[in-house]
Amino acid sequence: MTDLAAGAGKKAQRSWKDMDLRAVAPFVALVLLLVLGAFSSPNFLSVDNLLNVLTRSAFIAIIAVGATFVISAGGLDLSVGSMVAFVASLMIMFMNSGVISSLPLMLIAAMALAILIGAACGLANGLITTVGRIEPFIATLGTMGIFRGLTTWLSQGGAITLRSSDLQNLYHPAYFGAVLGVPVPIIVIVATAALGAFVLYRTRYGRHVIAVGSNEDVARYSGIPVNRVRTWTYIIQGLCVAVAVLLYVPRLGSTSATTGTLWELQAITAVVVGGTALRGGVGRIWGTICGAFILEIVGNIMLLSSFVSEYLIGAIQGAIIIIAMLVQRFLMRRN
Amino acid sequence: MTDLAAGAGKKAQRSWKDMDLRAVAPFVALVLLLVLGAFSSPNFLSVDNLLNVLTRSAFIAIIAVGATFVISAGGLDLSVGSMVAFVASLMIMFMNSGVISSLPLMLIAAMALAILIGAACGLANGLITTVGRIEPFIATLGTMGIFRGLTTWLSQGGAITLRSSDLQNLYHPAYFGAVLGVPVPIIVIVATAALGAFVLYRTRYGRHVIAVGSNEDVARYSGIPVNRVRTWTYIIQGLCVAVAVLLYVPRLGSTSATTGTLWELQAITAVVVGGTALRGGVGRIWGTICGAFILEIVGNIMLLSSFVSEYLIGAIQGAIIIIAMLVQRFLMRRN
Amino acid sequence: MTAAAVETRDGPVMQVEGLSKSFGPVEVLRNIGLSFHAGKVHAIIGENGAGKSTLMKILAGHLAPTKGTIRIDGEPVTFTGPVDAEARGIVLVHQEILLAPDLTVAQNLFLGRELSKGLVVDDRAMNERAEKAVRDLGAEIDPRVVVGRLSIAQRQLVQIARALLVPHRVAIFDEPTASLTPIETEALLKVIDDIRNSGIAVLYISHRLPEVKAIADTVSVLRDGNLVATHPAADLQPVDMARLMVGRDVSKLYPDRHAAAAREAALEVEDFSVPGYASNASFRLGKGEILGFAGLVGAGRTELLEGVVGLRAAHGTVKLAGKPVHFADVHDSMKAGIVYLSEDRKGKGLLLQQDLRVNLTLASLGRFMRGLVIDRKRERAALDEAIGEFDIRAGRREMLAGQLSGGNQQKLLLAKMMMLEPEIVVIDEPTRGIDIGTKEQIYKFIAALAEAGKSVIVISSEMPELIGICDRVVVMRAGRIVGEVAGERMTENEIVVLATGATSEEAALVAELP
Amino acid sequence: DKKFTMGVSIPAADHGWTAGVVYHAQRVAKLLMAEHPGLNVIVKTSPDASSQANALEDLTTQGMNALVILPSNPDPLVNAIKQVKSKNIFVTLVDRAPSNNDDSVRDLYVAGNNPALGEVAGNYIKEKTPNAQVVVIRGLPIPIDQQRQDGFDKAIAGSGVKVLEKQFGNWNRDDAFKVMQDYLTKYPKIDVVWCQDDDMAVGVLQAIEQAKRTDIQYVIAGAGSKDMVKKVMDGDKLIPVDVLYPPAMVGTAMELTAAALYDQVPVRGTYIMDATLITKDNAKDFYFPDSPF
Ligand SMILES: Nc1ncnc2c1ncn2[C@@H]1O[C@H](COP(=O)(O)OP(=O)(O)OP(=O)(O)O)[C@@H](O)[C@H]1O
Ligand SMILES: Nc1ncnc2c1ncn2[C@@H]1O[C@H](COP(=O)(O)OP(=O)(O)OP(=O)(O)O)[C@@H](O)[C@H]1O
Ligand SMILES: [Mg+2]
Ligand SMILES: [Mg+2]
Repeated sequence: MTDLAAGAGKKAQRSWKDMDLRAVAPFVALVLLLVLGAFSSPNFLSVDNLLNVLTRSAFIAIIAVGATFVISAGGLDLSVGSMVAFVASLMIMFMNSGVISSLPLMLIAAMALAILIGAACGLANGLITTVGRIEPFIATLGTMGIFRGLTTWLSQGGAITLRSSDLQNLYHPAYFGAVLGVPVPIIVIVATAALGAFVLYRTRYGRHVIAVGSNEDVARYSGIPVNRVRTWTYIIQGLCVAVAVLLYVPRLGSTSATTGTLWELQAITAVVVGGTALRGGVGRIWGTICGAFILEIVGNIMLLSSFVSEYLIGAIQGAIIIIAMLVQRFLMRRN
Repeated sequence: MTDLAAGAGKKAQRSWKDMDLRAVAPFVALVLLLVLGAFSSPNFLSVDNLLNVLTRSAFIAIIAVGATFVISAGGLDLSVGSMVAFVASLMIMFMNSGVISSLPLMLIAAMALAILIGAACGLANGLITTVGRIEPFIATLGTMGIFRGLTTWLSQGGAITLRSSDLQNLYHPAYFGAVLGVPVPIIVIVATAALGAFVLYRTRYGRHVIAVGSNEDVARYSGIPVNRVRTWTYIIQGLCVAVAVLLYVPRLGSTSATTGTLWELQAITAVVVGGTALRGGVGRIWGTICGAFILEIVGNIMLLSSFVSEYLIGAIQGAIIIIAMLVQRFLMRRN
Repeated sequence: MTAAAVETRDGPVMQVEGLSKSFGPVEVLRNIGLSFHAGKVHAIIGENGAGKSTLMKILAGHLAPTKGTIRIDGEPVTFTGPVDAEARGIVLVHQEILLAPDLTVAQNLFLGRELSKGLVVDDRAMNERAEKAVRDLGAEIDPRVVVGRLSIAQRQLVQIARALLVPHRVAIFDEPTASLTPIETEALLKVIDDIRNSGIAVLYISHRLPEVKAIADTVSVLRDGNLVATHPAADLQPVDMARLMVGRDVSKLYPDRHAAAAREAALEVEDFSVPGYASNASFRLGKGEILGFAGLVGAGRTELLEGVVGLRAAHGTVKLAGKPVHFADVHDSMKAGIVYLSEDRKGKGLLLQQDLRVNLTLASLGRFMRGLVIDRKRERAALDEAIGEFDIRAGRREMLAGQLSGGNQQKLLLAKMMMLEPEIVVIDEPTRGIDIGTKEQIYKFIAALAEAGKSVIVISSEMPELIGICDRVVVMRAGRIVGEVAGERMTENEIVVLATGATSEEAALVAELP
Repeated sequence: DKKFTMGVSIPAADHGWTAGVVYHAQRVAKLLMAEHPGLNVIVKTSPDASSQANALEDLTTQGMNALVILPSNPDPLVNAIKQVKSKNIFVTLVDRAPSNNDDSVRDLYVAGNNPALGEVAGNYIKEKTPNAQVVVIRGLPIPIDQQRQDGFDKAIAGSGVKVLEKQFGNWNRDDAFKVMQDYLTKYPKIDVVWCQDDDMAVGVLQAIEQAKRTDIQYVIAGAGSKDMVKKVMDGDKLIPVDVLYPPAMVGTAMELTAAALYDQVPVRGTYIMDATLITKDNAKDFYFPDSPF
């Protein structure tokens, strides 16, 4: 009996240690990358550059927080990139419509609208995968086509540009502003991630998300409304997309049919590089953020240094993702 | 016991029926689509048009046969589109190099080379996912970047075009020729699918593929070399890509860095629309072929009829994929 | 822990009348009528596939009956699902393990009914209560450990704790002790006794008849979906129960074995270690010998043998018939004539989503090849033969392996591995969850193997079984081989002393358990 | 009036310029059908070379008499175009020429001048700022991009203009934004940005604005989108000029093709449009506020 107890104690310790290693792996990769960057270019470690990189990783990072929910619950969402384009287009068109004359009110209404549309798109994805029982990969591939197609149609293939320059000036600080020297997008990243982490780790809903991703049958027997939990992960994803749009629109003041192409793959890559497994049942919000930074930094290092031909950048990026994953595996196996 | 036995007979029948329903669903969808096409355009049901459509579905259909193997074994390959570009580029560059003066010999050597390179690319994918133990989604996303990047570099951003017009003329019938009125690509589709079906359903290796996709642990405990089986599915995928390239090169005589973009998604969609589940353990080669036809016909109907604004084509395609899957689910649930 | 207020009424808490259940055209339960009373333990016994689990699933709302009525306190009820049944105070501990592997023990215990403070889940409180709930079952499991890391026995305990956590009036245990060793079994029986005494109606399924005898007040016997008898437990001895179940006398469970003289070695393992699980193990298996492996849960028996056959990274010397061999993977050891049957038949033994034929021939496809092609006709013939030889009760040939009852899955797994015609067979928990009739068949089968000159290793947590069929028993504790017993010394007492490291007086107490 | 069918195959509207092409193709299609009651114009868009080859087959199935094609990627489409031409269909090739662009491929070639687009930009930089340090943002790695780059390199060859670096911005504003941000970090002094395309200029301008850098004297883009033309018209300091590469050329090609069908005038050969430099003076001639581009 005492023997058994001792065994259990040891086991628990062991599992804590390798939990740490696994969660820490993306951060180790990030640090290694920072070191590499510092060697490759003198400008890399400048505050300006780092802030730039973090700031522009905002879109992927925020979307990837939503993707962490979807993936932890055993789903997948390939439609986020085109959802960005769709939501942003509608938001700008609403602002261009000028139905509200007070600028601040108009801006607030437009932002609320974006959030609503994002949630609605997420709801659509959620219902198709859960109630329609279509594999998420295919369902969201379909909605990806739909959102992208609608955007192309709305923009007649061209760009949709925020016309009122007053509105643009009013909205401008939402991307370009800073609070105490910290750019707004970075603050939004941290806030979104913190909220996401709170929901995923501390609330009952978050627990259910993990349970559904871990074993759907068990979750169902435990009285968890599996479909509702799944659908909500897609809604959360939609909300995150909307938040990203709220930052995207003030940046360029315009969208086009190509906005957000391939962002879905980047978001998923960020999630996986951050240590969340695609099979579901594990979710690491901070790892995801770290993954998004890693992706952005890889591109930044490649541009700043002049190591590689411009033709080869895609190849190097692919190789680095694979290497990052190998490093992670290696760290995990060492326990 | 007699009671049981009697029941068994009846039940067996039933189960065959619902097996059939599931396998038949994509074919039903195909027929519905043909009817729709016939109504939407008078040209649709012409022999010429149908042959055209089947012929050009060859690339996706052939690649999707490989994807059926990969997916049945529980994997995924996102790199096939860029692999097409990579293999085709190398093949054309080899033919342009003129190292062999006899044209027929040169052609045969180039074809052999393409097959070899395809297999090697597949092997790389297989080893990274199995030995490197990286999730297939991420691993092949990485190699997708690598193949695409290498192609861009090889083509120095431009196109790689088969220069010798004699060689082009010699090779021309491989896509444009016909045997007894049946275009060569259709013959190749059928041959590839038949071979694939034979391997998957009748050989020991095929059984192992399904076992590995159903439950990896069980497969391992049954003495099946799981990693080897998985790796071979990627090699088969590479070979299918190479066969598609053998048809692609005579068709367009040239490739560029954008050749094959998004083909991976089309191939996966064809597989899933054809009734193979993404979680592995089931493989339906003929369903896959049917899925590839469906995808191509949707595009064809949209081009022939003038129902929809060309801006909306993407949206309609997305919607049709979702509807096709819903029809399938509905048929399956009805048993 | 049994928080439900107990109403004391005279009538049964729960009743079923005319209950039938069909899966498609196959009727697996026919016209069952039973009543369950507060403060009593009602045992249900029957052969594998008799329909026990199906009945329990109906009672707990997991399945809907095809015909018949369920009454609670005399009122007819229809459950909308397991959650509904749970709300009415009926909890079920499943035969198979239903836990989310990525969540911790505490998170699993409270899944779907988390304690929270405001918006936030109260992990500390849940961990504390979970720890206590598990300790009440006599186990010591850290509530913060992820369930995926627990052994099957530990998971079983967690599952029991989870069921008992909600207020309940009827508690159903479907083979809770199948994967437990005597120590945990003892603790669990005590818990069940407590539950009974607090006025709960307990339904109890087990294939361990002495256990049933010890704990039950009433025993009902199912055979082929029919209720054949209900008796007070006091009127029945285990032998009687066995007869009722199987429909014939099962007088001698263990086959006769004549101790053979010194045998030539079939397998020698020297200084063998499986990092993290077992170290410096040495043992020797003679030709035609049956060697037992005893130990507590977590002793590392499974891992040691998995290491020997090449399923795990390990180092040390393995000799086959005197010749050193190295198995890089399990395929190598199969080729060399060793097969290993996993204790985890659902997770590692059978493809639950595939049919019986595919499962049967999976490991030995090489024997069914006609050129490049698999000969399905021969496969079907082999299946027919295996169904006959191993007495697999399958409703129809096209059934999926996952639809077989637990015991029949075990027989299918046995059949699958025997297709390889091995020289050495390692069977991990051969009779876990197996009915007594089938047990007898399996023991006979093992004995026949040894008789035919094959060598067998049996890993088991049931000491009577080891003593009954083995020539020698090796005992492991905490990853080490701590001793070996044979002949006269092969007693439960002796084994428990070695397995626990306890004094012989303490051990005697344990060994007296049913 | 004789009955004819004219097929128009163009790339899908995937960025600003191609959107302009779609707009003008549809505009001219309406005009032509109004003008010739017997004429049926079918406009089809395709996202890539392979599906454009499919579109050609489909158009042939529909019995077209003339084809106007703006290939998304010319070389891979040569075989498909030849296939059409072999059926005695009048073929007008627009904008993007394959490596062997002779009358075996097409009857008529109408083009903006890709090399000239680069050349005009290069010449402007050479004259205005002879010792400028230039960063270049290219489009996608396909041949027209290469032609523009070659034209540019030719123009500045031998001058004091120095190219600091070239990277791909994929004709996408977001990517151009990122690339420009990194250029700004990397090079303390940049005089001129050549970004080849108006869409990408949007991102470039934002990156410059955000960095508050004043060393950049101007940005040269190309195509002639309404936003950029407006900036030129308004005298924006950073956008003093734009190089015209009019998506309307597809309309010109369609008109010429219709002429070939109806008027039986021998319309054959090559029509190259100028890569006009849009300046403050002539900007209003190139401003189409209704176009999506
Ligand atoms: N989903 C299902 N579909 C078809 N048949 C089923 C299904 N579930 C169970 N059965 C059949 O019902 C019968 C009763 O199974 P059940 O699991 O109740 O047996 P059991 O008495 O619990 O056996 P064991 O002691 O082996 O656990 C078996 O013949 C089994 O094959
Ligand atoms: N995946 C795992 N990771 C870490 N520890 C594990 C894992 N699986 C099992 N263990 C631990 O390894 C030890 C040995 O496992 P196990 O319980 O299977 O041994 P055993 O002697 O075969 O017991 P039994 O067969 O009676 O269940 C136990 O302490 C168990 O909890
Ligand atoms: Mg059972
Ligand atoms: Mg074990």
